[in-house]
Amino acid sequence: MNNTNETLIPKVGVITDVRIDTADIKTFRVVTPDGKKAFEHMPGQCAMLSIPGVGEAMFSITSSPTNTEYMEFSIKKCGCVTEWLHQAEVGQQITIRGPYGNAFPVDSDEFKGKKLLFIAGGIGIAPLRSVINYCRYYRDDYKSINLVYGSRSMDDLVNYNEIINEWAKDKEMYVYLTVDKEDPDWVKHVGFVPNYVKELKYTPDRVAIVCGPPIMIKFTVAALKELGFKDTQIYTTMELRMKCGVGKCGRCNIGSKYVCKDGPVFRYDELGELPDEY
Amino acid sequence: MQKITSEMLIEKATELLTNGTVSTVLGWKKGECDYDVSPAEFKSVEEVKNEFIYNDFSAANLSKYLIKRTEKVHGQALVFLNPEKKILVFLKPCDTYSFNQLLTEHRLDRESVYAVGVQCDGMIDIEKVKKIAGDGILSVDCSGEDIIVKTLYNDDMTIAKADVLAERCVNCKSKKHVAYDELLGETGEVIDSNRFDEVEKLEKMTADERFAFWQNELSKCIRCNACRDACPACTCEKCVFDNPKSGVENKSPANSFEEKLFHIIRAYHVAGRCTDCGECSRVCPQNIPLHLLNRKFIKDMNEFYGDYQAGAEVGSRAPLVNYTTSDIEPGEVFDRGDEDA
Amino acid sequence: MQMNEYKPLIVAFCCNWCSYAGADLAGNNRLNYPAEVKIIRVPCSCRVNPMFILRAFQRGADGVIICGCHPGDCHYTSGNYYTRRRMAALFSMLDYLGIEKERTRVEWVSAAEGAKFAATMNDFVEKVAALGENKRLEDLRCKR
Amino acid sequence: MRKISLQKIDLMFAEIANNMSLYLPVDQNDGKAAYTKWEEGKKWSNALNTVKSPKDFFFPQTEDMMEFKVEGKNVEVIDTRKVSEDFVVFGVRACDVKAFDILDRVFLVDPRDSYYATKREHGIIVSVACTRPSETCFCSAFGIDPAEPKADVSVWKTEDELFMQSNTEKGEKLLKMIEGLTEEANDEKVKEQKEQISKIMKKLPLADLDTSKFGGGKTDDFFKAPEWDELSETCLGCGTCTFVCPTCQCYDIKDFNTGKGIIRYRCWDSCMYSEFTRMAHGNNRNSQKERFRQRFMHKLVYYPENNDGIFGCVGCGRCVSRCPISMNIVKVMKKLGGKENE
Repeated sequence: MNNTNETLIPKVGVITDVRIDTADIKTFRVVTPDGKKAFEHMPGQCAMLSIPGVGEAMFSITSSPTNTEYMEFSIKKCGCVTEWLHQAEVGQQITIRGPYGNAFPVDSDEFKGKKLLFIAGGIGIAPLRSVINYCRYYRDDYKSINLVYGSRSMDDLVNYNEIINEWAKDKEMYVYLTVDKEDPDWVKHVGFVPNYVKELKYTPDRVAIVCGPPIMIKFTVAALKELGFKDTQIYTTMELRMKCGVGKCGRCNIGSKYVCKDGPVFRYDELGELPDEY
Repeated sequence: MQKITSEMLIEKATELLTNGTVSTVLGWKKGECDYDVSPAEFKSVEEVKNEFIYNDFSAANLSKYLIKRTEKVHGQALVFLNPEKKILVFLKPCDTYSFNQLLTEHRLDRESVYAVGVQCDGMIDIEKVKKIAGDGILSVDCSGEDIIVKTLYNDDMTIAKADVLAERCVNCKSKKHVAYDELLGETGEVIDSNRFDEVEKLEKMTADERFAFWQNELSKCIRCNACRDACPACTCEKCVFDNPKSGVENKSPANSFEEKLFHIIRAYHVAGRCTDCGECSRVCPQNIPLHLLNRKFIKDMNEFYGDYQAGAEVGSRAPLVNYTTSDIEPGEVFDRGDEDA
Repeated sequence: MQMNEYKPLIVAFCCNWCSYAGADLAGNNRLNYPAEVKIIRVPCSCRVNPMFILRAFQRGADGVIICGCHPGDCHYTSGNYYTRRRMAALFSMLDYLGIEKERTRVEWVSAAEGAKFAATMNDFVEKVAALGENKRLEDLRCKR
Repeated sequence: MRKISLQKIDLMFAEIANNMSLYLPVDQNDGKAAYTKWEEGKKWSNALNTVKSPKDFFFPQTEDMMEFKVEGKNVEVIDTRKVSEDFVVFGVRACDVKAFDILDRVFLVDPRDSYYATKREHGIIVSVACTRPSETCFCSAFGIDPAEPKADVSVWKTEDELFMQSNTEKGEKLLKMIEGLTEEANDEKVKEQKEQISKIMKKLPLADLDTSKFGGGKTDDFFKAPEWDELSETCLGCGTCTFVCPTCQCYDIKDFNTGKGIIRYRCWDSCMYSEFTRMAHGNNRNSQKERFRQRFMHKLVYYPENNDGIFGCVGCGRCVSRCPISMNIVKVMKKLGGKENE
């Protein structure tokens, strides 16, 4: 029956590079055994990675679709699958299937021609990196890009080199970093992301894309609203437990919407219509 | 013997709620029809008056719900939630054994419970009623000696209660309440029941016959976990079958090995602690005679280590957490009775 | 041997203090016992959870034997007394489910009883071999 | 319409079984019916319905999906899927037939689930009208007519005869197969039976169950209702209701290490289980109340919202008769729906 497609049957992927970002976050580069990208995706979409015998889990694709060579996943160590991945070496084969879910509306008028404000906390930068690099690639389609990124400490900032050496040097791209606690080696801003957003006094003439721990999202959205942002200007991306990735296994729903199929990207007004169960 | 009615329990619950002895009542609630009775918590006199019921279908063992009132915080010592809020619980004789067993295992705070023992004349198995009266049951009147059943398709039918008693009640081991603060109706005696007859019958079969019997029964299992979840002795904070790190976490009876593994281990985990309340068999949607597994353990331990009834006394030491220097050797357990070679 | 090539797979849980040393002694004395016996060392025979035994059968064992110190000689004073009760209950239950009783056994083997260890294993393997493959507690997925 | 004398029914079963596997409800030793493969001597049960629903045929409780070979750092994926053979499920009730439609709307929408699809394509369903619906039945509340079961072949059983009507090509094929045993019939007796059934349906105690309060877009009406506390208070969190339910379709995907390779299989899962939604860093449905609510909200609100107003319940009554604590969708609907009337 190999002629019928089955999305639940994955492809083999090879880890070709492991980059240590922080003490508990690594970024994995994955290609197919013949060295190609496993599939094409749009920024914000996810993929199911699995280690046979250990388990399968959904991860957002960190690399931009404009990267034609490989896909990257920034993964924080927190459960069975991620712990196993963190032990993996270059050359290790895993399985991969996808892409799943919707994407940020990067090619629609919701984003195009707009000023973009990315706000991330901790590992929340992972899905946003895909969007940011996509927008940097098609730079002329968008107006200014701002990034407010915070984490617990300077050692917990993910993807620091790319942020400092590439993004911060871009024209009309402004990067604001912050950490929760003071550190003698840290000369930039100290404080929580939501407060920093307020301090930066962003005018609501932009689109905000927020991702991070649930509590950070909650307070950041409140801060944005204080600044005059409307629900329709705020986007976020969600994560819940998933097994199938295609809206059939029945567990990642928030009300009638499945995060794997109708999400993971939600505009805040869409989310507001859903019950508070995430 | 006086017949216990809903009214008597309602009156008692009302009294204790009104005078402030308790703030909640654990009892049974009316449903869509006579046999549709759910365990429930009642928080007001009004609720009790409108919805409380005690009849021959008030089968659920309410001790199970007292466990919810304790919690292990991060594997630390047991914390009793809301100890100041006393709860009234109605217990049938077999439920009182479970109650005691939970006290033995420190899963209950005795002080926060007001236990009222209720006389029990045996519970009815609606499946047995359906077997006799047929489908489409409209009402089951069990207020008299015999029960009167009205159905959609047949004339009213009078059935002797003995014919439709639940299996566990046919083989009732005790009408005695072993724990209570107060009693409604009478308490009875420990009964010299025939509850091990079925086990003995199986023991007398050949190994092949026994294997065929259990293979057939256990293959019906749909692994819904109702037997585990209803069991008042299953009180683990995290069941081994729910724990991904146990290596046996599983939700499906993938094959006959998994079925046996689950049922052996389930019964084994409560061996020596099982009071034989019969909830596992009652709740099984596939009618697997699970009590025959539990009773085998009870019977064996009685024979190996002397009679022991879990829950008969608070603080008694279960056979599997005890020993003597002259215990039977595992190899000797087979050589009893007239077994096959 | 006239029997076919069938060789049973035996899992032996041996307590660290007595039976494992007994197995060692058997080896040192060059006493023969079948290579199909796979020894798993446990700190005490009471470490053996009933689940271990069932899992051994699932994974393809044809017989499971537990060896510990003689009653009264437990390194931890009373561990093997508990083993004795637990296994009595479990073996009786397995028998009740129709599993051949010859497939499970408990033996007390001290560190000095190398000969007993070898003899026990020889006897156990022979008994299990006579029964043939474990069919009643098998997991077909593991036999493919 | 064709008919056959009930005396010849075993001949008919034999004829079908000659050509393909035939499954039908057969009484077990505990008196309950279960779908069983027909062979000489098996008798079609008179029971109203089976304890387990026939969803098992298309969406088995456990099903191997693929295998992996792992060697060192290398992984190989082995597609073990097979095309299903033709088979017949005989004696399915109208409620369960409708349940297949509900499952189809999950498994056959893009991306199609090929495991389910192949079995669905090759399964021929013969449904039978219910002459004696029970007190636990409430299919009519969901617009199902037990006298008019619409599967590949519809069947009506009278005292001494079986009337058959094909509704699809697959059904036509099946009737052709047994044409030699059946004869042409008019539908007079069937009409008579339909009338009788409709009279009985009106007398059922749950016949007046009102669904009008529920449906898509009603999340806000019910999600925060205080009644959920009371309804879920004594729920044991077992999976009985989900596993006997003909429409519950949630599943889990798990790996089993055989020692020689990995089998990835899927199995039924239940939203009532505490680890259903548990992730490494938390659980968004932590209490039994939330899990309980999810099950009923899914059937009564979320499913209709995504599926043109069709409810995710068919009123078969299995949960009503099987729940260990007698809590069920009927009580939930009456409690929540009733409150709206005030």
